[in-house]
Amino acid sequence: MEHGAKSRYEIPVLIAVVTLTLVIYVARHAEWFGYLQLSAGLSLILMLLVAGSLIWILIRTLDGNPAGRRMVFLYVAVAVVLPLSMQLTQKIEVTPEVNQLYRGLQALPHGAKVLATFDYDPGSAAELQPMAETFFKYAFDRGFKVIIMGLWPQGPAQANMALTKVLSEERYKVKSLRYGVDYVNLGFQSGNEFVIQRMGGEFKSMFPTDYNGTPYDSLPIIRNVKNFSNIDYSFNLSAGYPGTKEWVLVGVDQFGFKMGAGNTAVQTTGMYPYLRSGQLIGILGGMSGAAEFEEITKYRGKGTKFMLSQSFSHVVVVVFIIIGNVAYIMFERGRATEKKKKA
Amino acid sequence: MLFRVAIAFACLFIIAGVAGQPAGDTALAVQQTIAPVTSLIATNHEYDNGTGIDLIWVPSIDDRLAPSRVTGYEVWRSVVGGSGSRIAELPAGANKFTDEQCSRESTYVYSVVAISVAGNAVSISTAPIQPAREWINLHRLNLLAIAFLVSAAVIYFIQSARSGKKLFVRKIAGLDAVDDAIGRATEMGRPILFIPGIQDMDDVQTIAAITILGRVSRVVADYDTKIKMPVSRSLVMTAARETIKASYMAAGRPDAYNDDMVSYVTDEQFGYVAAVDGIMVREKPATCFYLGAFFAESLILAETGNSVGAIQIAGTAMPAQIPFFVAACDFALIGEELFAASAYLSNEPKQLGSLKGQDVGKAVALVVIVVGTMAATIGSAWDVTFMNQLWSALKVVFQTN
Amino acid sequence: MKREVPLFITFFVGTLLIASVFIPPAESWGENFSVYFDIIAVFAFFLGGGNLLRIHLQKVASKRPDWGYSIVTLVAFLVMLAAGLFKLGNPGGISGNLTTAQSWFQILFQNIMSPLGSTMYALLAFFVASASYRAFRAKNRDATILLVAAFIILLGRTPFGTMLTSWIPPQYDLLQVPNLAIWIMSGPNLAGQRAIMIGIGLGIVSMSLRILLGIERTYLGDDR
Amino acid sequence: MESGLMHHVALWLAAFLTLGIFSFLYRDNTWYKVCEAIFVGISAGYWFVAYFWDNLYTKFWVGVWVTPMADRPDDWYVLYVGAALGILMLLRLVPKVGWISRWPLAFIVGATAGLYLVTYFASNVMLQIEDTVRPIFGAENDAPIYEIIGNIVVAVGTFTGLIYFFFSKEHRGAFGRAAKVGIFFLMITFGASFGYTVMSRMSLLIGRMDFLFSDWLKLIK
Repeated sequence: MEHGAKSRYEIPVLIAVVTLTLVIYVARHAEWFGYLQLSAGLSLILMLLVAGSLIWILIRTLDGNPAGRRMVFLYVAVAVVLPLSMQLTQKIEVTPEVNQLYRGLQALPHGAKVLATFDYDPGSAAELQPMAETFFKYAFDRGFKVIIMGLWPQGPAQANMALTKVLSEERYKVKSLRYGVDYVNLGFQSGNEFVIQRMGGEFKSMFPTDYNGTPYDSLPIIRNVKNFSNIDYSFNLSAGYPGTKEWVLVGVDQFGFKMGAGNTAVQTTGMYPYLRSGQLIGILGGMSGAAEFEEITKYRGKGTKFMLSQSFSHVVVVVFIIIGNVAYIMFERGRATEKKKKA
Repeated sequence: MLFRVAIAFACLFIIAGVAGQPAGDTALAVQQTIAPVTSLIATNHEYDNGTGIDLIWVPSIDDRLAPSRVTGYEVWRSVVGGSGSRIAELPAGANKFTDEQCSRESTYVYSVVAISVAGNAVSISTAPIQPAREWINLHRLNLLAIAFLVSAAVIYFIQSARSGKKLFVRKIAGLDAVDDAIGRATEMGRPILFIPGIQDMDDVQTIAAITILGRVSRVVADYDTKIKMPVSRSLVMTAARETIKASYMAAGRPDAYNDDMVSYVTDEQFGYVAAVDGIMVREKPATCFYLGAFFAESLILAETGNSVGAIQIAGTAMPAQIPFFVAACDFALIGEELFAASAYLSNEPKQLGSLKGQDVGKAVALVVIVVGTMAATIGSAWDVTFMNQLWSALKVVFQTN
Repeated sequence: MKREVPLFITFFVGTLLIASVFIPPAESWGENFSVYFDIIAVFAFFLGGGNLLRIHLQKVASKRPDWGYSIVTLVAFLVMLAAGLFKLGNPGGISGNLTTAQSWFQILFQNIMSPLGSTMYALLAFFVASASYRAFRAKNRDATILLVAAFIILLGRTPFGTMLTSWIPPQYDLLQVPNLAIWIMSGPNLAGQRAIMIGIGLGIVSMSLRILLGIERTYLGDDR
Repeated sequence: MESGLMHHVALWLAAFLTLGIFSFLYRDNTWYKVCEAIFVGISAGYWFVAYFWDNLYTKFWVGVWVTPMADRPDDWYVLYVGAALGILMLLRLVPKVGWISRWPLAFIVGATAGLYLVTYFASNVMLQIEDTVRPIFGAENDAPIYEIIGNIVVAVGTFTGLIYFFFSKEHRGAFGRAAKVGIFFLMITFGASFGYTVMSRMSLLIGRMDFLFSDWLKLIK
């Protein structure tokens, strides 16, 4: 029975979806219409509508018609997608750990050499990419020399994506920043924490060439960089192992450079001990960390924009937990009275 | 002559002028050289394979004055009868270094150079030193002793159970449900899905999962239920096949065993999950076991399993994933229970004895926590010497490295 | 022979590695083991990959349901193997770096494997919500506690939560949701984590001993 | 690669695959099955290639053949042991001597058990116990009250949590009550993890949606 339904609708639906998106795609790329932007008023109305429909679901649940899985899925999608085009702003409070990280960056002089290490892959890009972009913007505006590397194979590619994006902005185009002079990407090296260990002796031993195969010594920015002692600050973005923990235990503890980090939310909780002991200068935790970093540096970007979706989705999850529990209590109560009748 | 005097005067004026300004330090720095580090001592790095030498020194006097005029230190090493080389650069304020790249056959001499803008100062070299190797790491003696104690307790209870002593083991909820869950699958004529985590055989959780598989597949073979086991590691596939095959042999039905019960999918975490999800919605297993090392996929599996109406029994020692199994599965083994499961399921006295043995370890932990916390609190709040001694003794005993 | 040799190997290797922790000259043995393991794992992959090929070829040959998808899997597998093993399109040729951006291997990774992986990962957001709705019930005291803790953390980490309790005066600031969240993380959460960790450590000791002593041997296909 | 047509093709491919996986949320369907098949094939190939070059080539081949004798570590020949065990593993394919493949398996299991026994005992048991032993309040008595409560909570929580895990004693009487308190703490731990994970997971979805609506369709700025 289900099989028949599948074969009848699947293909037409697929074709319809593809055609519709093709039209939108072409139209948007030809700029037949502008970006979808919901004004503050419209956003509020939409939010009220969503809230109203949630109340309706609650009422239906009370009547004994709990929502199905797909309904929950739909709400999650709506809670995430709608805010992306909303023109609402919410007040973002900067937490002490983000503030500390910013202070650390602020204290650096013009032309400071900063080691940016990228230890994540596309899977965690949502949380860490906004941090990377803000970091590059800030670094280039302050005239830092940025040295990029990665302990994850995909890390340097993520760095390049963020770089391409930042450098295509008009503000940085006019600076005519040069590869090899203002920034360099050393690429990936396998060996996890042992790479950090050996970099303590000489960077060149781990990175004889940069990401593009250019010999280390022919790049002006790093010609005089022998090891960590020539680095003024290190910024690590990490999504797991190897990551911030290894950089702290092997790098900071042994070679004594200053380090700040950005982590995925799941990972952040494990980093607080290092923060308290001063081994880490500061930390950006997950999407909210990215938003706070944008807030304090005044480069409002994706982190801030995403934060609205983040808040929304949390509220939706909370509301569904409440609805689920209301239903549960009602159901239980119903059953209890039933029992009484039987007895 | 007059010209030279004029220049000298001009220089004096300039120096005096610059020195009088707040930025005078730099001008002075150009003039004065810095003091070298003192008391440089090299000692053998203890308890290693003869590869390390520890250096300690008192930083240059100019480093201890604020603002420090030392910008950093260089450590130089020369092999006796060979040339010297710089082996490390350290930031200002450093006072120790461990050289871990030594060879047992060579004798070394070290010196430390203090670096400043004005110039460098070389310390007096150390006496020649040859690293030595030790055969026993005495720093880990406490670890050895306590691990031995706990192991001895485990072995003791295994032996005493072997000799017929009766042992009590409390019920473990998830495990009591195993037989029923398999029975249910048999009645419904649907398969059982067994997921041994996504780590390889070099993870002890995977090994625990495979040992539980041994017990589960024994019941499966007896009931003649279908079992399906997609795995994400080739070695796990090999081990799981051996295990299931043995269970079928033991049940006296070797002909019913088939290699296709276990299949390799892909090493990729989410590729594997995508495939397992597919298998779940298509084959609608009646019972799912998720035992082993799980990461983010735990919830995807548990929710999909739930949507097809399977009874789910899960267990992992990954602290971050336990909550999802607790919330989304019918039964969840928490941490230690995963490792106890195969012993519990086997119902053999000697296996159960090992569980009692590990309880001895817990008892020790409990006692140390109570005594230690009390000693530490009393000791530091009222400054009782004996309590402080007890506290620090416990700290030393339980320190590891 | 078939039974005793593996048991002996297990006991011997395990004891050796335990001892190596306490003997400085043997400290690198653990590291050596990981190298062996990596090499064995490659050989084992010939079995796993072979199994993958066999299953899907069989499916195609016998035209079992959904055999078309098996063709897709086979093609994808072989294309990726060819691209990676021969380093097709790699400017450095066969000695080039595997992760070079222009190589086919990397292009396939970036444009196919990576979006698939990220999306599969993102499905979690939906499942997390449906699990919250379905399973997060205040069934009993235990479940209620779990629920309350989750609530506080969920609210405490967003601007919304900050807003919600910012009216609480500073002398009681611990009761503000974000601070409460931090307190839970460093207090009760730490205690729970610790109890779990100590238990796991002891469980591993006991299980390892059962394995080394040959009491637990089901993994060897020896069920007696 | 970034130029014109290739860029559009890559975008569409990624979008097609993304939506295919999402379609599973509605139900299992052809689109999802195609994506799943591609994913399994590509990723199995990916990992084999990665293992091949990183492990077999870099670790074994280079170590045994390419590296000049002078640069090798003293015990370079142990690499042959690894390869020998690997070949024994392959003997599974020969039915008559297939049982030999248990030897490398026994080797791996034994080594893992040995390694984990000590390392986990040190890091999970000893270190955690050591860290739990600390004063609840000090001489100065200037610690804020919630910090003292926090210290008590950590000590009591660890204690009762461990009691919950006791296997050889029935959870009855005072012991049973302590175990109940232990479960409370475990539940708070689980709740906290759950909350944090929800946060991270939502971010992932936001990232994918951003790809679909800004990078691909360019509907949102």
